Amino acid sequence: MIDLFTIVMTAAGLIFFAAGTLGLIRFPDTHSRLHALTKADNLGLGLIALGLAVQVPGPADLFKLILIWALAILAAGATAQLVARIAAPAGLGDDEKAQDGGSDGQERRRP
Amino acid sequence: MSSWYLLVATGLLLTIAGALWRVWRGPEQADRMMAAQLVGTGGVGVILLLAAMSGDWAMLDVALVLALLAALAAIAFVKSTRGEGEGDPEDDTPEDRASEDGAPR
Amino acid sequence: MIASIFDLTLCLVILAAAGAATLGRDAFMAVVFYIVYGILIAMAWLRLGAIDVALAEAAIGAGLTGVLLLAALARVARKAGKEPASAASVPATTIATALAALVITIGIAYAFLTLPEPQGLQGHVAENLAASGAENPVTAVLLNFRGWDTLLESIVLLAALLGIWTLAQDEAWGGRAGLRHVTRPGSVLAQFGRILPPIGLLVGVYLVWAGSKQPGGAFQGGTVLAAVWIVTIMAGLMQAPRVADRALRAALVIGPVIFLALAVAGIFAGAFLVLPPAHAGWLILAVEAVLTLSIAATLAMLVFGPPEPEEKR
Amino acid sequence: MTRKQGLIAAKRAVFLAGIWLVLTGADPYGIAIGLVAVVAATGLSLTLMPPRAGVALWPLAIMVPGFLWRSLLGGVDVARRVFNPRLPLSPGWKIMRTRLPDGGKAALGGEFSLMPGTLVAGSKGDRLLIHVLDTRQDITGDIAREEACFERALRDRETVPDGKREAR
Repeated sequence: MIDLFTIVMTAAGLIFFAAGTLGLIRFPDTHSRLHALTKADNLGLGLIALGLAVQVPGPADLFKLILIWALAILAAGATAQLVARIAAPAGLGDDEKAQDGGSDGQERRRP
Repeated sequence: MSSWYLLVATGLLLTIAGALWRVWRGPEQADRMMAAQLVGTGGVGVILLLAAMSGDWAMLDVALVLALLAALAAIAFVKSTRGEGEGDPEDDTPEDRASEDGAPR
Repeated sequence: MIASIFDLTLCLVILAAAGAATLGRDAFMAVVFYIVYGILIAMAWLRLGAIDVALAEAAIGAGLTGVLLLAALARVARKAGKEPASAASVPATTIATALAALVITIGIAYAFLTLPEPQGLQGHVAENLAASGAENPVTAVLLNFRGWDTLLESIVLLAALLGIWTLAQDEAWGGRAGLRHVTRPGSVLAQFGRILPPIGLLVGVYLVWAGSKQPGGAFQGGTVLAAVWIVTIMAGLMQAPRVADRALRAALVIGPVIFLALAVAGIFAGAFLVLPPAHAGWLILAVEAVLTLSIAATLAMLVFGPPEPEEKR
Repeated sequence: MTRKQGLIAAKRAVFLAGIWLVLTGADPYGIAIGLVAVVAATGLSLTLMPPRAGVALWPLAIMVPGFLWRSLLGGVDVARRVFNPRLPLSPGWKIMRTRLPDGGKAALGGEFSLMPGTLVAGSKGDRLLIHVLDTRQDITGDIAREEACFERALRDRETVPDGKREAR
């Protein structure tokens, strides 16, 4: 039963990794590819870690698995933004008006 | 179970091989760099599976180090694309720059 | 069966990454392939059961070397004013290189095939582990049975740093190592640099601590600590130290110096570099601690590079 | 150091001590060196991020299930597009204002980079630069909801003096 859970989760993780790679190959532009990579791969890693979490011998290794995934998420959240930024067109967002933003479109003050 | 772990790990290696194609192809430096990020994430996955397969959970430390340092190369890369390798990718206007002597030691 | 398929796939992917890193025309691409190669090699070491080496490869090969090479690439481009041109290939040079590579390959293949069946040293190490003062056989070998190698390695790192510092211009000497990094205080990079380093510091210390009884040790932990320091500087939160800074210089040499002093002291106990078995345990721990400090400082300074003239910063 | 700052420092020390226990598997032989390491790490954290503003933990904790669920949706969304032979994409940029402070902006950006269809490319002033896989997707509601969650977590930062720029 436990093994079945592991098999299902790791298989699902592999599918998302495959989706990430396929997106990296198929998507037409740099930013779309970055979408595929960031979301699919970290989900894939999370599912693999979840699948293995029921196999570890003790709670210490379970928490270590969580820590590994949390670090991967932190790194992904930061690098995705940084790489997306250097690949972004220059001058994007330079005009003061927000295009779609704000529920009311009004200037918001920082608290 | 260990056969299954290796099977999934082999699948992950194939997705890594796909990422290698994107490193080779580019065209942007950002494309190459993020494909390397994919290899890093996939590598963490493979190591987790190898740990489960061998039952030697000390291998998790290798995955931990890889996950911890995953962002290092990407940060060095984004820094090298702005200014003379010392700037911030979000730093577009001179007045955004930190003033005077910068950070405390 | 499936194990062979995995190993074969891994070998093929490693060969592809290595081939692309050497054959690619684009220097940036070669660096990225080299980073990828480091990650893959770490997996290969795990398959060979060498977790200590895998840890070192993950930290140095996949982590630090990538930063070092990217920084070097940016530096070359800055000095040359453009992307470094790949060297023009002269037929004679190419042929000579290929011939030399062929001769070396044949030599290695000959040596490998004619070697007697290796007995391995695991038996000897296991027999004497109790006397070494360490529970992790790799640490026992590195710091006791073959302390020579480790001592010389830490000195080699220092020599490499001196080599890099000789690249500094006269007017820059004594100044801060490398470029001055600035970031927008609220940027993603700065925020990341605030959150990761405390956790990385713990992981680095943990690896050194773990080294006495399980995979880990001064090199692995020192590399992680160096990486943590590099992140805080690249995030613009700290400045690199001046190369003339006394505290920095003390940190750089303390590991090799203490190790050497201990080795010399060993003469009185019997022979050079012999640790008295009764005290080997805590002596190894002490040497590990100071070596970690020196390795971390040296590796980080290697990445920062030589001091740059003031007006460039 | 005020009482409030001491509290923030103590919270961080507890968090880091927890990480140390996870790393060592709560090995009693690691306690002594762990104390030194945790003190050093807390000191480093306080240097890098002065204890000017506290972060309320429970609003962040109740965000975790939603975050996990939507990052699952994010992966599924990408997989759906990738495996579709017609490759349904119409990528574009959206610029959104946010009233979150710097740390909150970076965290919101990281979170939205893992959510379905959105990828944040950092910020300019108070504007988040968001790349979307499908320009017809309406993200205003999502942004406002997550923004409100982060605001609750960061609410007590007003109680501590905060310069316009980080005082350095």
